[in-house]
Amino acid sequence: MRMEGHSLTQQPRPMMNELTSGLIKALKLIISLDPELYQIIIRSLFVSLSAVIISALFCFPFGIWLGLKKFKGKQFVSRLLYASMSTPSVVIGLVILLILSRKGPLGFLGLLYTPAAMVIAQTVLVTPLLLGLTYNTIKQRGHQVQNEGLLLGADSFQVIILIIREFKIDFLVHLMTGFSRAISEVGAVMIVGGNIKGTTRVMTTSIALMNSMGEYDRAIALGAVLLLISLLVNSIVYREAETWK
Amino acid sequence: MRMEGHSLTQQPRPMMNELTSGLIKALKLIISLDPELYQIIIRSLFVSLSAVIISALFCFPFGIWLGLKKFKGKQFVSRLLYASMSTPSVVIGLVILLILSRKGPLGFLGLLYTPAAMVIAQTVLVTPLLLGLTYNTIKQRGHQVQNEGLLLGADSFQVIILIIREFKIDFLVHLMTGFSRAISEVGAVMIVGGNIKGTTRVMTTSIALMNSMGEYDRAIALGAVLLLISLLVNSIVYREAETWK
Amino acid sequence: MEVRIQKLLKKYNQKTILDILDMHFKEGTIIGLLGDNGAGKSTLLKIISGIEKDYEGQILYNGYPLKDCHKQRIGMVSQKPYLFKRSVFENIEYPLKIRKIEKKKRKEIVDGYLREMNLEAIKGQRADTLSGGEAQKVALARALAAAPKLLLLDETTANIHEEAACAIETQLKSYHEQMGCTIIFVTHNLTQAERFCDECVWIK
Amino acid sequence: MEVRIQKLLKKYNQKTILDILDMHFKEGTIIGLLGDNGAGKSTLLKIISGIEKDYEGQILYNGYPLKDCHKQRIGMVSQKPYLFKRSVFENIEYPLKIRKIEKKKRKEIVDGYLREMNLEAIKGQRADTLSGGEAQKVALARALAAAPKLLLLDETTANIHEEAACAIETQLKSYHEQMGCTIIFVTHNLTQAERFCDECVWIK
Amino acid sequence: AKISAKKANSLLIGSTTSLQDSGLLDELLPEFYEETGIEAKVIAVGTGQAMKLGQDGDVDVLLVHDKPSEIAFVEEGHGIKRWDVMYNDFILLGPQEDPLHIKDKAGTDILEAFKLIASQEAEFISRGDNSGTHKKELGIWKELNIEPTYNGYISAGKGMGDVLKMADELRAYVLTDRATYLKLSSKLALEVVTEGDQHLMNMYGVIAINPEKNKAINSKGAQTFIKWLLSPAVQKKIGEYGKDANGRALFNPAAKAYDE
Ligand SMILES: Nc1ncnc2c1ncn2[C@@H]1O[C@H](COP(=O)(O)OP(=O)(O)OP(=O)(O)O)[C@@H](O)[C@H]1O
Ligand SMILES: Nc1ncnc2c1ncn2[C@@H]1O[C@H](COP(=O)(O)OP(=O)(O)OP(=O)(O)O)[C@@H](O)[C@H]1O
Ligand SMILES: [Mg+2]
Ligand SMILES: [Mg+2]
Repeated sequence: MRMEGHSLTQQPRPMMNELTSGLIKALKLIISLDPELYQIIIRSLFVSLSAVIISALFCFPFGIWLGLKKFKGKQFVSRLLYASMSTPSVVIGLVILLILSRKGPLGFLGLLYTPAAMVIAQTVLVTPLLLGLTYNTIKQRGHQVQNEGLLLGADSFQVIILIIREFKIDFLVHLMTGFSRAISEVGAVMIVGGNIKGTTRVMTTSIALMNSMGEYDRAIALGAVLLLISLLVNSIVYREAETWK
Repeated sequence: MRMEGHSLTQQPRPMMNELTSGLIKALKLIISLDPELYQIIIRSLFVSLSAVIISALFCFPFGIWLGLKKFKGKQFVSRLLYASMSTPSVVIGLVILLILSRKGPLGFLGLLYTPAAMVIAQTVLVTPLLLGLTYNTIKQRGHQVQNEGLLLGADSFQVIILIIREFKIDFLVHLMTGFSRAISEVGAVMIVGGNIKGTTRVMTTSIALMNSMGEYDRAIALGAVLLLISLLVNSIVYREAETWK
Repeated sequence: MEVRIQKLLKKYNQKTILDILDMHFKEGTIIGLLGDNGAGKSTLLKIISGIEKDYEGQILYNGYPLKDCHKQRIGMVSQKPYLFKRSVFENIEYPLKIRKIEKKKRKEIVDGYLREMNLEAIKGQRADTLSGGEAQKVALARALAAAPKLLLLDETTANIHEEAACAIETQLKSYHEQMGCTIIFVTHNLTQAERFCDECVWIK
Repeated sequence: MEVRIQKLLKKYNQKTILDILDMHFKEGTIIGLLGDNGAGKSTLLKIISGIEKDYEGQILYNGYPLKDCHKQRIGMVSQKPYLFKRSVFENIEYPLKIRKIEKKKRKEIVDGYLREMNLEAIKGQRADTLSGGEAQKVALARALAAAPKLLLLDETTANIHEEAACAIETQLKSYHEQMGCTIIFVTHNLTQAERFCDECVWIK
Repeated sequence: AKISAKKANSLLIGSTTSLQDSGLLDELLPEFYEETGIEAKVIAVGTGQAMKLGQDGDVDVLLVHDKPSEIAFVEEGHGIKRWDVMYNDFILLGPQEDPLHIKDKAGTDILEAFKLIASQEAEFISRGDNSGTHKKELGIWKELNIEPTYNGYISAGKGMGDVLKMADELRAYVLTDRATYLKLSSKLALEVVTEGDQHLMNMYGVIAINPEKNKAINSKGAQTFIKWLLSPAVQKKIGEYGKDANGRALFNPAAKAYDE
């Protein structure tokens, strides 16, 4: 007991230490212009944005189609879809690892432990999420727009474009939700990317590494940087969206 | 070359091996009635459902309020909200760890490495997500319902109840999105729970452990079980929702 | 309830929609509110009802600015009424429910309106599947169920069949006599306005 | 375009809404469609327009079942028209745009409708902020812009001021003469139906 | 041709998280690149997964620390040959107050220390993840013929750093490798209670993966790496690593000369 009281006075509130020193480090990191940090940030953004965009290219049209279409078992499909949102990123990472492994069916491509593998894994990760959210929006509110489009003579493709434009705010929120899921996850990229310094290390894998090395303040600093980046991406995306025609 | 052809016939497609043996193991696991497995499943469900429910109790009313309220800087708040969805679970885990740590401000509660700590961390994790999704729904479509409620004489509390009922499908989808995020994440629970066998081990931390031990098939098996559980929860929740009055 | 509008100025992005120096709706009258499309009739009703708060000037209810006790006695059927995603019965029941009226009594009142408005056949139907005219009738019944002293009706009979509209007018008249309430009635149908209203106001 | 309805049966959960043995809308006529609230007028228009497909029986257009080429020539203003979240101008422009008409020509056509319907003052306004009557006018202009040979109008002048409604009738008449198109016109206003339509059909 | 040239110049090393956490490889590998032009990339995972990656041929060389399973790995034909690289030692840590007085009673006898822990049912945190450290711990229990199933025995399925943090929080005893402890010691209120027992040797070995597994394996690069790692100059650097920052070296060189 005595010992513990002693150590308390010696190191007053280590948490506050860690948090504040983390934030100070975050500032220093940003202005340090450390090339490795910038590489990591750019790689993170590249991987997650690519994954979300690729996923959206598939999910938006397909989610719209699914939401508008009437077919037997639609309810079951939707439940399956919502359930598959819960696939842990570790499992996705693992399955992609097995597929891309040198002995796996796509091993000849030599993609394992490259950013491409990370993009693939994250694409798979965010797809159920994007699809589920899109599907829900359209199932509930898409029919009206579809009908109006059809009445005015639009074909299937034009209806999809019309719906994307009418629900652009929702779609943007879905996009940002997917992006947030991708950029914040660590399980899948860690497994298929391998957290290789200079090649596949991204922000979350760095954070995980720093954490396991006990460098809590640096981990928090990088977390703060990630939040900042995310805020920036959000702002840019919404500003762009407002000027959409 | 010859050797490789040989080894190919000897071990045909290790990935297929792993995947199929994973699925077979999943079946065996479920019917094995292994008490440890069931404990882990129940603990996972308990932690993630508690977190989502606690978060929803706060997020739904507050998100509705935020969506309806007009104030300066609302746009900035919304961007901040969407950005904070990106906080990596590792960082959240770390911050909660520092707070609950023996020397931290709430250390005297002795919550670290208990399921309670995991619930706290996941609550913090899903809150931005739930809040962001709720906010977006209400900002876009809530005013009409609010106005109608006010015109019919509802007070603020009754308006919130009315809105929750009118948008129950959306809110359910948000709830399931939050749940999927919670039950599939591993970073935060691993750090604050410690993956202690018999106390704080949940499905995702088990999966991560099996993965790090190279037991891919067991990891995939548990992943499949998780998906199944998630499908079950979805079905129950939606069935309940349909009978709501 | 008596309503007085003083120096009301309402703009949407610079464009002045309403500019009313003084307007007075006497207690217990039925006022027809007429005007071109886009004249600002709906906007005026929203302002009087209290759901639109962004304007300059003053509205007095029985001589006082809007208070909670007034709000409880104002009923409105807006131009595009929003019906809750529940049955027709539950829609009409809602204002009674939040006023904590007991269940038996609620059923009695709602059944009365269903009969009067000829909605009995669809009382269990979900309100978001109704036809245009049916929806307007339900919205009207719901507003009346709250027993308002000031009733704001925004083209409420526009999609209702002529005979049915006449029947609704008769019902409104009898409600009006019974409650001594003020009714502001927006319509584009001059014949109806002449037939139904005590006085007419044209705006812009 | 000529439309023939044969043995049409439409139900919503067991309840029969429409049961029409044979009905014929001749090419180039203006038909008034009348009936009680909930009679199924809107449902019938949706079926004819092709957006409601869940029914029994057959609809023939110029003697053939619905084909893509027909769809392009059918225009409809539904009872609750949905306007796109864009400017009034862009709303009316939309059917021209998807028909790949060039920009200058589009502007000409749209400006023509804006003038005719007296919508020039609000052409830049976002369509989801319009008043009820303005919205109906825009929806009508948008439907006309596609130059349909079969025009289905579901209570399109219900929220439009009397004088303006008369003006619109005149415009429709001239469009009708010019195109030789068929117009099916749902209304609850008997005077209007007598004045405007060549023949009237009552349903149920 | 370009692709194969590129392949020849990159090498995948399967290693363990504890080695990555020590920072040694980050220091050595840039020099390896400068000297040989081969870009070595480290995949740091759990020991079990590292072995699995080796088995599947997804890495070119293994650098791990679980001698028995490494030997089995080579015997099963997955690897060509196993080389000792370096060693440090495992140590038993306990809270500063050392409630069982292990430091006095069993300061250099790990068997005695474990016996004490088990008989007093003291809080003990096990890695529980089949890592090299965990296997070492299990080996000691086995030698004692004890099944540690009492309440205070916590099986934590996490990496070394995290487990040390846990032991610190829970005031528990824990077995760790010295490198991780030295790295984190400034943040921990844990002290060494047992060290220097011959049971506690922690030997790191390097294995080139059998190139017959698949075409993509960079066998030549693996051999170059092993040769370089075992060279006297590099061995000397290993022996000096961490002296400045931690006051003592994290590893001791252990290589015999490389022969074909
Ligand atoms: N949010 C808005 N932004 C800009 N202009 C608006 C907005 N809301 C309404 N307006 C304009 O205000 C004017 C008045 O609208 P209001 O709905 O009060 O008209 P109204 O008299 O009810 O017309 P109607 O008879 O067609 O229903 C219209 O010209 C409309 O376009
Ligand atoms: N999805 C649905 N489920 C059940 N009943 C429906 C559904 N849609 C419409 N109905 C019913 O079908 C009937 C016909 O509706 P419709 O909209 O065609 O009427 P209408 O003749 O246009 O009436 P109004 O003049 O009021 O617009 C109504 O009684 C309506 O309640
Ligand atoms: Mg109006
Ligand atoms: Mg209708």
